[in-house]
Amino acid sequence: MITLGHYLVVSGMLFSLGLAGVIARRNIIIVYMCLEMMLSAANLALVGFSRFHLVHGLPDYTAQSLVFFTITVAAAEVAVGLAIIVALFRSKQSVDVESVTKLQG
Amino acid sequence: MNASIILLLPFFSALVILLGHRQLKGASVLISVGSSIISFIACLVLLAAADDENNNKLLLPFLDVGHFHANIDVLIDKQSRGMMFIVSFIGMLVHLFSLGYMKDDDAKPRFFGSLSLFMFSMTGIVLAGNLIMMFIFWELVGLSSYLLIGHWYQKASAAEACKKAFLTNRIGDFGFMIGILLLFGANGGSVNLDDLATAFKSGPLAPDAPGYSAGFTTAAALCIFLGAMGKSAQFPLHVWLPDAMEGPTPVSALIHAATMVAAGVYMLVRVSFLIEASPLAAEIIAGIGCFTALMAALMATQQNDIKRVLAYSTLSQLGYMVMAVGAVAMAAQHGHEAHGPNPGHPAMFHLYTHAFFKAMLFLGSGAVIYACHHEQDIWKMGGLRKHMPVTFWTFAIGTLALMGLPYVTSGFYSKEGILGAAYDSGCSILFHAGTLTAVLTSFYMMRLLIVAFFGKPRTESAHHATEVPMIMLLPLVLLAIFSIFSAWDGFATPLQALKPAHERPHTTVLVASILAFLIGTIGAIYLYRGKDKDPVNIKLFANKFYFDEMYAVIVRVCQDRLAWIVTALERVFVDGLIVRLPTAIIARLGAATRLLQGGHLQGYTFLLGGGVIGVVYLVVFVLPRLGH
Amino acid sequence: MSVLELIIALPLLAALAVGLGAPARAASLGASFINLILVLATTVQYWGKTGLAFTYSRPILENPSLSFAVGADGISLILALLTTLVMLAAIWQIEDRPPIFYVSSLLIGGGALGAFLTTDLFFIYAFHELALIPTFLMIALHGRAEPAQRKAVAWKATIYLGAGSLVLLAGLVWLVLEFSGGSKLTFDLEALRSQAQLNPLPAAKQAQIFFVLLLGFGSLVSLFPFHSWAAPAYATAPTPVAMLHSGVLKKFGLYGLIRIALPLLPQGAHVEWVQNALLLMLLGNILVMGLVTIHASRLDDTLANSSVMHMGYIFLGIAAGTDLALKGAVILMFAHGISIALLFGLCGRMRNQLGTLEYNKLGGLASHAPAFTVLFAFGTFASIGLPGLTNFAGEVLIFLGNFTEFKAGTLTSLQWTVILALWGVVMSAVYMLRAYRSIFHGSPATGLFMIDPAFSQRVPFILLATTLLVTGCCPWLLLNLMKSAL
Amino acid sequence: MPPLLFYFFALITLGFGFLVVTGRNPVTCALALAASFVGLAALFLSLDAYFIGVIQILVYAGAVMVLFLFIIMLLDIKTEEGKKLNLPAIVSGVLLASLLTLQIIAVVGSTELAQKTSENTPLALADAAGKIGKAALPTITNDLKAGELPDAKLIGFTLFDQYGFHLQVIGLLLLVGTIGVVVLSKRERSAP
Amino acid sequence: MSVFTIEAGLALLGLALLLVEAFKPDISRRTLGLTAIAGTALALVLFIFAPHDSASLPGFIRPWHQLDNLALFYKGFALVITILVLWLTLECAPYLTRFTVDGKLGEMFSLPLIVCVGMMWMASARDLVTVFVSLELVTVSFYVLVAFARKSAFSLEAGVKYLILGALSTGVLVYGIAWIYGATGTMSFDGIAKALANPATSKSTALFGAAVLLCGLGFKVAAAPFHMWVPDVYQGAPTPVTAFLSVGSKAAGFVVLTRALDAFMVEGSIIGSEIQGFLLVVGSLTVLLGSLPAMFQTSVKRLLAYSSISHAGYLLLALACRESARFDLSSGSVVAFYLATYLPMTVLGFLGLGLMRANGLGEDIKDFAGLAKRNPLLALLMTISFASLAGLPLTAGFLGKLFVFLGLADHGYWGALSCAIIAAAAGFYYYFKTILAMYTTEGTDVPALAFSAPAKAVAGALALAILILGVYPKPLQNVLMSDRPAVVAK
Repeated sequence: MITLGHYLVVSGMLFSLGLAGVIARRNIIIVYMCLEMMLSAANLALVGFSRFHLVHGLPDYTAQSLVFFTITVAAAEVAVGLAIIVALFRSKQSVDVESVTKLQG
Repeated sequence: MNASIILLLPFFSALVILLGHRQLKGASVLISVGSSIISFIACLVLLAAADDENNNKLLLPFLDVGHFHANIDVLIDKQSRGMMFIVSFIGMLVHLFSLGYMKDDDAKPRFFGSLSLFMFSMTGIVLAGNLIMMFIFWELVGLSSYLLIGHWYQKASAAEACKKAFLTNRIGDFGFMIGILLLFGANGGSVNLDDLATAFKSGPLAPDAPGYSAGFTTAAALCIFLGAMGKSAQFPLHVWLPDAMEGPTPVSALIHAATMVAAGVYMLVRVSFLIEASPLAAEIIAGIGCFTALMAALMATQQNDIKRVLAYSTLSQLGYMVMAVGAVAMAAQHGHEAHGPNPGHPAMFHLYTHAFFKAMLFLGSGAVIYACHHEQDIWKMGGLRKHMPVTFWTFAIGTLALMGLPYVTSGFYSKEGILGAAYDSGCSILFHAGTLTAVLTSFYMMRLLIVAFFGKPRTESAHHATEVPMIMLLPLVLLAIFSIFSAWDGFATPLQALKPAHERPHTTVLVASILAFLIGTIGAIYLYRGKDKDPVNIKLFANKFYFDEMYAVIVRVCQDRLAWIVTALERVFVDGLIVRLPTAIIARLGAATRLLQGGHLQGYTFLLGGGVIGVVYLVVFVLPRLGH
Repeated sequence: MSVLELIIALPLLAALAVGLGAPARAASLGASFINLILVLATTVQYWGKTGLAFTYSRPILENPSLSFAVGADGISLILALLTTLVMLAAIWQIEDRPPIFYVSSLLIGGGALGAFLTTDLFFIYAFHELALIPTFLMIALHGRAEPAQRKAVAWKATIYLGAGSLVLLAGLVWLVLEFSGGSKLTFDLEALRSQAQLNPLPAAKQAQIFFVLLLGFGSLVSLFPFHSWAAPAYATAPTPVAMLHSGVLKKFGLYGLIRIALPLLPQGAHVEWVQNALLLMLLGNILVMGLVTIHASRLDDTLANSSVMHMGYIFLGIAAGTDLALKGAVILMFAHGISIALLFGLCGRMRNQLGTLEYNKLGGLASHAPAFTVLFAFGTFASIGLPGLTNFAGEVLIFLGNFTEFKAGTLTSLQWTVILALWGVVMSAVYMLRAYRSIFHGSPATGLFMIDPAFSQRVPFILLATTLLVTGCCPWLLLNLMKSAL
Repeated sequence: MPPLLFYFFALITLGFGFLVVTGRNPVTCALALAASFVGLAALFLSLDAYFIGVIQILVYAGAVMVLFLFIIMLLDIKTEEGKKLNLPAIVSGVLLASLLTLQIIAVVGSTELAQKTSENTPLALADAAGKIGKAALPTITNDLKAGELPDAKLIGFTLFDQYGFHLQVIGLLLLVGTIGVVVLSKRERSAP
Repeated sequence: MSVFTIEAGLALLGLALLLVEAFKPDISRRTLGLTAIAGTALALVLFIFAPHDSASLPGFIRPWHQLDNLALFYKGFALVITILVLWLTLECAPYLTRFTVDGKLGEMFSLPLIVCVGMMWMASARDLVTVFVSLELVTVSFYVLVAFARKSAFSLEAGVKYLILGALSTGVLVYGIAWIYGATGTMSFDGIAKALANPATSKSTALFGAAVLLCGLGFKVAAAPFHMWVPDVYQGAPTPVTAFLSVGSKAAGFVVLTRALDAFMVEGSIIGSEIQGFLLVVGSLTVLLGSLPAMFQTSVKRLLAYSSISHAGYLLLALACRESARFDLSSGSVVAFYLATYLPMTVLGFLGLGLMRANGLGEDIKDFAGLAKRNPLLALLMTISFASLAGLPLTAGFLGKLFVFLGLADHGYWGALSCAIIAAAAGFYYYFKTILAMYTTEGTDVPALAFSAPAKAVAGALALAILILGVYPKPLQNVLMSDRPAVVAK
């Protein structure tokens, strides 16, 4: 039987996978994709919890509203983020994380 | 009232002169001499008013904390009266003598100012009614001695000598202070001489008191004695006194012969109750005095500097006095109670006779030196008898007094008193060594007299020597009179009180004294008559048993090397452990934490992710188990 | 409004005025002179009284209760007197220096006054810190060494004193927490004190707190082994700063121990492990630093190290904790402050005129500068502990105070320490006389020439020397201010 | 949802996710991400969150992915990572990911919450119709009475009934985002 | 006029300015800037006189908005810092424009208004959804602001780093929210508190959610080990933005953190002690990781960044000390007090940096050499600022630290206290290093440095505030204590 636990584990694995990508990848765009994966993993957890937290016998739609906001915010973040990445590419001709290491110490 | 004049007049004189001598110019000399004369007169008045009853009174407040009082209070009794007379009388004479002797010195005001300071401090010691006050003035005489020895500070030897004198005395004071503290503690907070005497007789420090400890009494006595050792230049703290002769001769006469160096003896007599309470301490004191007397006498036989001969002689005589203190205490322990109420003390007796003739000898030597244009080597003098007749005769009288010309001079009586005490002490070594010292004394003094005053002038300066002015002769003559008569009954009554009760001297003692005088005199005449250079040459004596060299090594090895080592250790350990090590650790830590901030995004994301995992591990898996 | 507030504010306001461009010398001298008069007048008013007087309190925070509270007893007045005297002298002796010298002197003085005259732990602590900052800055900026070296010295002092202050703060916080009583935290010393009397802590706990305070206050006072900042700092510091810090500000730590630690933790100092630790440390001050001082080859080193060494005696008084010893400690604080300020002031003049303080290059200065020599002699003999100058009275009271509880035949560790410490008196004579001998005695060294300062420049030193003489001959003047038992 | 389907979509989600993390070519990654999101959307559907599932596909797999692809094409990013793999970074990434997964599994395993299934917590649509009663729109209650979950309506109702303020904030945020994009991608005016 | 109306009005003003800037490109930045400042100032005035009770809020917002003391204090705080930042932007404009692509600063005046509104909403949030959306509003705006001067490689790099790490933290935050929601079934702080006080709630789930959520918030307040972005971003961002980040954004983070902790550590909470342990550990780590590397910095701006990390650590430690009966300033108001004192000193520091930058100087310590000679007033003001940051007595900074120490000691958290003391000692070192540099005179013959009268006035006022708060904190305490409601859900 598929329990909430299954969903949570899938969500956790997806989250971890995203984290691994964020740490391991050098292409900022791909890093950004991995970040989106992490957000989605969080969404999965939220939806999972909302389905099994019944309010009046229905899924808890406050949580689903948050998912809605998260998706929107993520979209806006992607837009701004990609703009910054484009600006970076214009100035460095690269989207490698190693191109931004001047500030340190 | 009188006591305060005697005490404070020189103080203000010193203060005014030392602080304002540039404005005062010549007047400073007058102030100083004037104050010394007035003090002497006041002292005579004090002596006249003989109220021994009301003797311990407060002069000035100093320290008053709760139950504890350490004030300037004076104890006027027989001993302080006599001592006061000596101090103010000789002090006055030395002031007068200095008027002539220091006539051409640029720094005359400083000299007289310091002299006044000395008079103040010495008066303080004499009058002191408690040990703290005595310590205060004890130190202050040290200061004035320092200033006066270093009067010609441009000379390296004088500069070193004054420093040496002060430091050596400091070592003595170290012990003195410990002694005072011990007595203070044991006597429940009072260091009044009266209280202490009572305490030792019937109070908490008496042998039958509960908790009495013989070791403690001995320790206290020896600590106090250490103070006397410094001031009275007893072995092994004697090294400063010969060097102190770097000071002007009147100073040597007053401070380093007659009064200050005798202060140690005076103080020991003041606390004789303490010494009598401890047999061991009495023996040690007598032993050290005896050793000093003999050793210094041996050294004196081979000195060529007129002042140094006198200086070693002073050392030797001081040793005598100290030995007397010890011997009397030993005798008292053996049941030889002195007779009569409040009897005199042989040490005090010798102290005052010695003060007169030794001051006289120093002043005489000062006159000689003055006449010979600051020549001090006796082998470069000779034949002065004819050029300076008055000086010669007074000097001769002084010499004979010191040698102890039987039945005539005061020195004979006092020395006999000491030998008697040594004889009574039950320790024959003391007596034998004392007699030997007496022989040596006669020997070296005669040697000095012969070489300096007899024969032919051996140098130009001796040839051209002329008699010194009147102002310098007057003190010599006065002191010469005292040198002869001061031990005679009926002369200068306040002093007579210091004499031990008159007792038929033991025949042995009498014979020994006379024989010692004769042997020494004859030996010296035999050896030195008509000689142009020293026929005897004993390196060990001439070089003062190599004490100075030994001390130099000790200072260099023990103190300077130790200081060097400790400084190095301090740098390495304290600086290293307390400063450098923590600094280095923090710096390393800081540098390490900086490495976290490498500027690489991947590193940051790793840390962030790791942080999350770490926090989760901590919060979810560790903290709940700790059972907060 | 209390006169004490005026006394505290005056130097700070003068510093502000000078900072904003007022004529530096006139303003500073004027302020410090008026301050001296004020403190003297206050002292005269206090004469014969006991306990805390001239109190006034302005709350600045409800809970924890903080207030700007002033108040003075004999101890604080004696230290205030010390501060104003040294401040006046330090400011007076400044010659041809930029205004920052005046500003920093005023700030150090004002800070010290604040620390001595306030009765709220918060402000006691705060004013001390206020006074420390100009010290560091002046050492780093106007110290007498190469820039790199003086900065290093300033850093050392900063780190030490900063760390010490933090430890101290921890100790004070601990006190506040322990003694505030149930309802609310207070920093008011009197309130804490009454609470400490009502509900004393167990001795073991007192010992712990006392030890923390000892470390904190101690490192401000260069207690061995936390002393190694002091000697270089004093040797490097500009003259007025050296005078004020070694003379006045350093006394803060001792003041704190006497005013704060001992009354609140009466048994703390006597618990065996604390006492033994303290005795060991102060013997380190006296014996180790005595030897180190003997080894010094420059006047500034000698003075700086000696100033560290002499702290040992004051700690000895605190360790004894008896009435006699504590009063002696207070007198010695006063005496040491005046005498070391005098010596540092003269040392500064010498450095200015001669350019060197190496003993083997100096000699015979007494011939040309007799007045200077006399003044220096005052300082020298005061620090040797000669009777007639104030230091003696303090030292002897401390020594005696250690022997008030005495059983014949057995010496306690305290008393053994006194005996060892007495050897330090000998050592201090050794190094001070050695210094005096090399500088003033002997034949004048070639090429080094120095004449007496003009009379107007002698005044500050005469002021200090006179103080030493007057209070040295009449120490009861100071003792009368401390009539009640400590 | 039958377990088989669940595992299938979970596999799709995670498998394509893995491809995103490991893929060399950014375009591959972007497409894999889209595929992964489709799988995720299916999981949403299996949780009765139809609206969210649809949004997921529309917004993510549609708009966002297109945006990514555009940018990748625009910047003409090749498979630049190629040979210079950062081994420590990969190792640590894998390490952290596995640790985190283990932790999550442990947490999931320790709580009864995770035992809920659609069997033991079934939706009670008819009940709900009565309970939310007047508070909701009639269409919603009607749907509920008919045994259908009016998912979109319910979300819409929640959003506009309760989260009006938040919607406005999100609107503001989107505006700021838009402006940000304009500001950040403005080209420097070339020198005349 | 309700508080919310003012906020909405301010947001509208921000939008209006954006539009004006977009459609009327030749409008002078002075006009724009002054309008923004005037608008914010007006908002501040209105805010002060607006009714301060929840009942005055419009109905639709009332469930999401609270107007307790903390919120009110923080709203005022946000308005003040916004005014200061706007003004600082104007002062720094001459050199900032060199790094923008079109030589203009339009959005630099409008975005701060929106950020300000976002922060004010954060302060009032009663539930995690509101927190999330307003936080994201602020964050996204900051993405733009940090990278604004993108012709400067530093600014752009800072933007990229902030973007990636910020997005990562958002992911963590949402994941945390999900789990907290899962454990408690609600997103409102009150509900969470109620659920956590109920022993039936699954402890491990709640712990996991709280931990992850706090990690996300920790990122915003620069708690170690989530602080790595701070030095790089602060250093790279334009100085006014840095000031905004270090004061405004951090303070907003702390307000949210306070609210979250009020819920997590509510009386009888099943996870209270664990969260406290977390705060102590993270706080200690933060003070150390802030102070120790700071000792080696050569750039003053970066140094201030580290210092701000260290200050965050003290704040976290303050949060760890819950209410003590003997100590009126409970952790919440200590945090507010600390923030209030932190504002003038940090802004003054950045203001000095900005002014030096405007005069063509760098931000390195060596650029500070001889400042006292070039401009004694500026040197004095900077000294006051650094002294206060170092926590010297008689300055505002000391009191804040003292309260933290008091709290830690009162609870017997000796380990954390030692860390705090070590950090404070290290702080002495690096602040003094800078102060010392200002007064050195060697090798500095740079001409005098001038700055405008308003700059003097503002800087002087800030310095005065530091000093006055340092010796007379009572008024501030009164403000913070006046009608603080009982602790949430007690």
